[in-house]
Amino acid sequence: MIIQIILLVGLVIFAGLAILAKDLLKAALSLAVASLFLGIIFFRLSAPYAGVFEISVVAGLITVLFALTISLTRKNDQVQEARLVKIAFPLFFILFLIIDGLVMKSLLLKVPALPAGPEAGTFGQVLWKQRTFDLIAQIGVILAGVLAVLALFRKKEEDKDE
Amino acid sequence: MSNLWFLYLFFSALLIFIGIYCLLTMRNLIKLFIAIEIISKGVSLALVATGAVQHTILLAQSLVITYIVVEVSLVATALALIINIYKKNKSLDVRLLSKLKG
Amino acid sequence: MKVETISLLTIFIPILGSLLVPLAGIISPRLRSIWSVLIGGLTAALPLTLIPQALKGGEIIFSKSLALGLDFILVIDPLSIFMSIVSSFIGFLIIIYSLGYMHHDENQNEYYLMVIMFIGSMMGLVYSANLVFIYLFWEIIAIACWRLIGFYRQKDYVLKADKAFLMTFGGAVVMLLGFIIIYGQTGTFNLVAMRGVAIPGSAVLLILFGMFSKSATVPLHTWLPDAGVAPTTVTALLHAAVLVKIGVYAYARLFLYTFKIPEGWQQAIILMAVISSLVAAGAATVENDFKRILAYSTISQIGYIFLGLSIANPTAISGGLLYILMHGLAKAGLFLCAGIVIHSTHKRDIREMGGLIKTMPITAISFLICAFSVIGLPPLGGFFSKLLVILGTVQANQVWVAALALFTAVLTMFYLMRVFALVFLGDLKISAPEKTTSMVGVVSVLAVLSILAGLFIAYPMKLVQMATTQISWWLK
Amino acid sequence: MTAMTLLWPIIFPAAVAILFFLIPTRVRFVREVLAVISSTVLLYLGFALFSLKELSLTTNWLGMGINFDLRLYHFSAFILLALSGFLFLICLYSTVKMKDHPRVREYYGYVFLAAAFSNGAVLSNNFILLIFFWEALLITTYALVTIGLKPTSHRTAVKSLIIGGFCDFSMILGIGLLWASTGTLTMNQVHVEPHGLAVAAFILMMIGAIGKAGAMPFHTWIPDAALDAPVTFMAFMPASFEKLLGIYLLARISLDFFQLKVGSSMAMVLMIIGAATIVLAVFMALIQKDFKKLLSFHAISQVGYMILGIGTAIPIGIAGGIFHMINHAMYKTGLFLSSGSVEHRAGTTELKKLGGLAREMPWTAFGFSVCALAISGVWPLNGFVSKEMVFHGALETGYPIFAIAAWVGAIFTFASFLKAGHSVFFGPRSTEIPKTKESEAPIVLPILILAALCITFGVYNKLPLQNFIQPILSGQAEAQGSLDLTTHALNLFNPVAGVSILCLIIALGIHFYGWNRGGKKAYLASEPIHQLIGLKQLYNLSEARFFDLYEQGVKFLQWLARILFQFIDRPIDFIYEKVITAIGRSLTGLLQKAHNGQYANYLAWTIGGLLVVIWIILQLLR
Amino acid sequence: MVFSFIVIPLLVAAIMPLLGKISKKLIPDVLTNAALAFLLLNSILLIKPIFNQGSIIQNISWMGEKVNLQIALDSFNLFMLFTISLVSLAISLFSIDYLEHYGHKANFYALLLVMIAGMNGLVLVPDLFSIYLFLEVAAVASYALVAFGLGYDELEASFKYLMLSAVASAFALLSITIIFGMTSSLNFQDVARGLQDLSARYVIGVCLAFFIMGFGLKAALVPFHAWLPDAHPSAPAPISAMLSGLLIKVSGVYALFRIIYSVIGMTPVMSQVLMALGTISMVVAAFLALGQKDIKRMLAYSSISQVGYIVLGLAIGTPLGIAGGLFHLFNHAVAKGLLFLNSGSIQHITGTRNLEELGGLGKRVPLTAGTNLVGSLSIAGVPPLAGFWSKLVIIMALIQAKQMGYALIAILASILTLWYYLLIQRRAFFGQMNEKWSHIKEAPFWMSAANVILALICILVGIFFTPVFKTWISPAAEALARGVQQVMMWGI
Repeated sequence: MIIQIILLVGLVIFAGLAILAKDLLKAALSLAVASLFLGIIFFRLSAPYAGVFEISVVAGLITVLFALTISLTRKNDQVQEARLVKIAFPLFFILFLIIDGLVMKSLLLKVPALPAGPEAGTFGQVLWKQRTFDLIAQIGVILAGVLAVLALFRKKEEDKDE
Repeated sequence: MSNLWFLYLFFSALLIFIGIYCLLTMRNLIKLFIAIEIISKGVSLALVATGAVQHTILLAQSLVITYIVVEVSLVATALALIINIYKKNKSLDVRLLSKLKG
Repeated sequence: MKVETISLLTIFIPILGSLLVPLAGIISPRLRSIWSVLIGGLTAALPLTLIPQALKGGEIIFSKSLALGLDFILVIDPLSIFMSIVSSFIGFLIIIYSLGYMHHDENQNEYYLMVIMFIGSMMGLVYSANLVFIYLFWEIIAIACWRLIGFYRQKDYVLKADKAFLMTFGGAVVMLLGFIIIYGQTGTFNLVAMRGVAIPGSAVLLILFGMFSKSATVPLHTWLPDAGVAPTTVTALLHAAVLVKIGVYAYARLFLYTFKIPEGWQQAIILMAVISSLVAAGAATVENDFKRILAYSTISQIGYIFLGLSIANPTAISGGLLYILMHGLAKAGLFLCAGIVIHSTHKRDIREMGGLIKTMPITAISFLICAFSVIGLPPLGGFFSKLLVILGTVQANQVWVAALALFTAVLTMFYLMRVFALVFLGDLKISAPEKTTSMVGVVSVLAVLSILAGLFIAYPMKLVQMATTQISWWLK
Repeated sequence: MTAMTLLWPIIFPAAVAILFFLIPTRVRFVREVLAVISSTVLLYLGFALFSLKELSLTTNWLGMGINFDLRLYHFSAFILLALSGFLFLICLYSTVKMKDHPRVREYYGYVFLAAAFSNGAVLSNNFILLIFFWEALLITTYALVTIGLKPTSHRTAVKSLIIGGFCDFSMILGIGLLWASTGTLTMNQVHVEPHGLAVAAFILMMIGAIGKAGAMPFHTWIPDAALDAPVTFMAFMPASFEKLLGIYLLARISLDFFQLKVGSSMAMVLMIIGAATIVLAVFMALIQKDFKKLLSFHAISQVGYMILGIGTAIPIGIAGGIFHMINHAMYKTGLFLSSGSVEHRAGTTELKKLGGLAREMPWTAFGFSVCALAISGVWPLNGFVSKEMVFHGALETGYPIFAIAAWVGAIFTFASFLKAGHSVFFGPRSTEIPKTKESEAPIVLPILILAALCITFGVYNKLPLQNFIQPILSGQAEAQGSLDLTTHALNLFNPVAGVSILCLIIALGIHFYGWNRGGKKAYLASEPIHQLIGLKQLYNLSEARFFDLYEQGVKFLQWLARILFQFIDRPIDFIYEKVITAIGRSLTGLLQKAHNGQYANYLAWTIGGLLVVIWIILQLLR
Repeated sequence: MVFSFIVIPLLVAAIMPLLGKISKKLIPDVLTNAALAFLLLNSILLIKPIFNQGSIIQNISWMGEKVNLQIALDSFNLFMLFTISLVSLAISLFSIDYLEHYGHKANFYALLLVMIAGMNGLVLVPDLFSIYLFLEVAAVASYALVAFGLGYDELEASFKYLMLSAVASAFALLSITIIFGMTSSLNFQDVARGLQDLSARYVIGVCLAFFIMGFGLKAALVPFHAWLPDAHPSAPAPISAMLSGLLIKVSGVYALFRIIYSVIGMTPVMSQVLMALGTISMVVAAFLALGQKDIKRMLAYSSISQVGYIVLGLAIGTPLGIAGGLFHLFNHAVAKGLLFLNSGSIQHITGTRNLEELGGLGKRVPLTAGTNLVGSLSIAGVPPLAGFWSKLVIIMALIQAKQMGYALIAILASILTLWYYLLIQRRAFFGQMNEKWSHIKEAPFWMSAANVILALICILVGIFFTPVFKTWISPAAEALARGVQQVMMWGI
């Protein structure tokens, strides 16, 4: 149980680092490590497929995309972040920590939940049988993403600029 | 059983807070998008945790996988947008993006 | 032909006919004017065939049910027949007049479309006995008004048109809220079913907003003088004949025919009516723009009609209804004379005109006759209506109100004579010939009608008598 | 002689009037002949109806108690006869006087239209019908005054219209009050005790009557009309028709409708107005430089006598008042017609320019002098008889002040006519006007007829008193037995007659004193009075129209209109034009500034909105 | 058959880029319009079965064996389908000419079809998580479409739109997970049954707050509206018409009220909160629209204001209120779609959207002016046109529910609405002819055709509002008003 908590704390720390880091590459890397932690947590929650996906896709693919974008916008991306913001972050964080703790403790016993029966079937069945609609939606999303990128990167000279 | 659930919800709330704090204060476009990523991590954590706690883990996993796919396409579109904005503005500062006013 | 079909024809011929006007306009302007005169004439002729039905008294209800209690109901009783005759007849005269007046203006297609649509929806409003359809025709008229006032398309003219549209639409929408409050209370929009129902003060206040904005009574009147920027035929149509009569008709139809309004409100309306006519008369004395003076005088005369109807005893009601006819004729005459004068001298300020009686004798004389009818001097029709309203007011022992109304009558006499003297007498500044014979013809017809209405008062009075007894059967 | 004949005196003149409008101006001779013939027909009709005594016609007209009913009884028959008589004389007179007037076509039309309306007013027995004909006269008066074609004649026409309108509107209010209190509109059924609301009704009806008759506060248009309107109009309306109608109505009000009590408050009001009119008008008349203006002021002052007479509420006084009405109509028309013939020949009515016309215009001079003596109340003539009756009535009321006022009036009336007669006819021949000869017969004849009537009504006063005035008073309940008016009518040997003769002598003295001081020039005879310290300023003020109710009224109306316009109409418009648009614009501006395009700002709203919604929901759920 | 609503657009969208290579212009146009026409026809054909059966649950079999793929169709989402297909057909007709100068038609049509597929999916699916998914599909497609012009404004607007709705949908998903946690199922029926037994007022309240924020931002209610005034004006005209006309209604209003009515059940608290939100956005947006210089930005604010009306209508809770809200949703979709297409033709004719430069176009381009007038008066609620009836029903419902205050504010807001629509008329069409535009000619055929079709719909619905109301609106309102019981009885 303790390990779970340690992993969760690690996840939160690296997420914090991701937004505080001055250099973008460092931020992207800490983001990747954070998603690594998350993957491990998923494994421990006996959600292996989710963990694999998390690590491979989120830690891998998205981080690569980030790195690509950062390199493309390397030349003059020095945007001075306000220093005050960086300093104030821990304060707000601790404050939120306390509020969040209180809210979660007060809601602890209140939220009733229906006792769910043991889950039948394998993951494949669940994915394919019960959630087939989501698959169609996924096709839609992927198609939308691809078309979006195509549209956004279409060559300029064909259409006169507005 | 359900207090475990709130532990995970506690941590995902923390992640979401970090994301929103970054969105509200940071100025770099990519930093902002990283914040969005952090928020979606928090949400996927909550999703899986709920599944685990309620013994509907298989269903939760399929949900998370779909969610990640959605997230990928969102990242693709957003980064394409950011690159285009960069080509136009030659800068990643979000404060420059305030021409449409009133 | 059954009475219902006649009244349905009176409503739908002009509305559908107006849609064909642009088509006729594209083919040839001549065809368009023939078409509009034909439609106008037909609309004027049809209600006349209903007079025997009106003289029989009683009412015929025609209803066709639609969704949600919004069914299309027509009530054909002496009041609606009387109103439809008055408005369609004067509207028809104005169409003939505008053939000459608008001869060389552009976008005449839209003009005739809107005028005939205006008269058509006025017919619809007059016959309909469902609150929502009264509102529906009320707003179609507002649209037609907006397009007509902004006819000349100059920047500030359109501004004035928008102002008029917004004020009348605002008042009407608030009135609609009043209607719906009544709907909330009684569960139906059907006036015939709701006869004798007492309605709360709040509904009365809201409905009054609509009526006062449409009939330009003081608090909501400022759009009417500004609407003087429209061509004179439109101002004639608006001020004299039709538009301002809507609010007054709605008052008669709602607060006399159907609902019982709380006592305090009746007294309040009486006071507002008198104050409005006094203030408007005052403003008319000070103004110098020809059409603005006549507009303010309309507001003042409308105050009288409201006074008559709100006193709600048979003498006052018949006085009020008669007033609608007499004022319609006389004020249309005044406006159309103003139209001839402005059309030939291209001046709006009366101080720049003078001595026009030498070049325009007929216009001058008809202006004088119509002015006398508005003032209420005997041989002319106006006298009887003003007399009955005053007598009714005194009968309802509102002596001070009657005294104030008479004082306003003296003020009316003063400013109308001032206008006549400044425009037609004195030395001739601009020698302007009397423009087209059709315009002068219409004006003299209106003047003669005022005289005949005065001399043969018994016939219109009979019709008005039937309408009054029909309205106020439960008042006693 | 069925009831329908009652319609004749209204429809026949109206039809003739329309005929006149149709005859084109070029056709000369036909118009004059038609006028004379139709007026004789009307005169005959008057006599025929007078002999009928009682006739009435009732038909439904507008419902609600308003029906078209006419009623002929001795009083209205007598007035009808008088009206047709004067119409005949004036038509005869104007055949020549108005021959080459540019708007002669409309003149005759309006004259006959006015005759129709006045006959209608006299005959009508329903208040609404009465007010219908009564107010219709406004338009004919307005039109006839504009026929004067002087530059200011339209202004005077409007003045007469507005004053007449004001009086008639107050009369409508009075009728309304009467209708409300008695419930019926037929005039012969209305008998009301004058207290509470009825007093207001009486006052308002009285304003209507004296407004038409031309008594004090509402008289100001008559002197202006004297110069602006044609002289035939002056003879026609202010001199005869309006006086007859006005006093007819006043008499009916105080006799039929309200039964005035002696010394009651309303009677006092009438007497005060009468006395004031006599004195003030006669003082104004005295100093006039123009012959017609002098006569017009006298027309106003003589009305005072009639009102005073009726105001006394004593049978002798009322009879005097009514008798004075008919007498005054006769000699005043005569005087106006003679001034018209002088103007016809001499071309001007300026007293300064005229002088010594008696030799060239003997008949006019004779007619003028008879009528002048009559108006001043010289012994054998009708003026004397009716004035004596009024004096008796005034004394019997117990308030001598009114009688004194009447006498003062008599003095100055005689003084001013001495001045007028002396300067126009009898003084030295003036050099400014060329040699003239007597006016044509149709002009002189009416003057002579009127003079003859003055004499006959004076000497054989039993004739008018017995069959005209007596029946009117017979209705009076408290008339003591057989009212022997006529017995002491002409006897001189009583104190009242003595005082009036004394007044005449004083007037002679004043005239000759003024004549001498003015260096033998008759028209300056009134100068000493004019220059008196107190009076001088008053005269200058009244010349400047300060006392003119109409001018002050117009100023008040304009001031009120400006107030209403500036302080009620414009602010309302200001609210719509400026205030609402300004509010709208400022609110929009505020909200627009909030949208500054920053992403962080929008996200903050979203999160803020979420927290607020959560907080509200939790509050509402608790 | 019902499933085709999602599959056909996706299929056509998938093959569109390939076809795009073959013929730049013709095939994409024809294919898209044919697909959308088919969908419209399909939705009309479904009225009969829905009318008598009440609702259809279709389990689709995939290559033989049964797949647990439930599509629930009752008159409410049929009404939504009909609105979507009708307006999107008109928009695609419009974009035949409009996209001449954009060139890359295939890509545009593909994205458009994906968006329509997303919306249809969202409307049809009876599952909470799938609603979120299809919402994302439509959203991603709309981000790309808003930025389609690749100009500076487009990119800025699209970026802000993306970032805001990403946060919003994250919150929506959070509340879905919490409900999933409580009822351990995502299907409407099971969740509805589960929530009936649970007594967790506060947690559901918080979940609903998250839903209001998530879907409220999609529906552009006032505190969450900020992205819309930037996104709609800069998007190409057909897309801003699609966004304003359909997307904010489907992914915002439909999703929110479907969940509230059919899953959780409307409570008085919810009704008060939503009515307040609706009224605030109605008034604030109306004032904002007054001060605008750019036509499309003014129309965008007017959309926010009219959505306020719809939310106010639906939030009353009585069947009449819901009917009013839905009727206004339909009228606004048609009329606002028309107005945005119209602004597109103005831009195509004159090249500018700034009201200051425009003037008196009425003379030269009567068709565009006429259709704009019809659209504006319909939204302003001026009688003979459709908008009036829906506002009337809303106010009737408000009065019946004893909400005098809201009714009065609704009335005053409609005066404001007319004020700024008259502003457009005065500046653009009705006033004096600006000499710069003396030689402009009417918009191309397809653009005017689309305008005229939508204008005719406005007029005809206005005149024959009873048949429209009886066949479309009141069954949909009944379906929604029965709320949770309706969902429970699906398919039985």
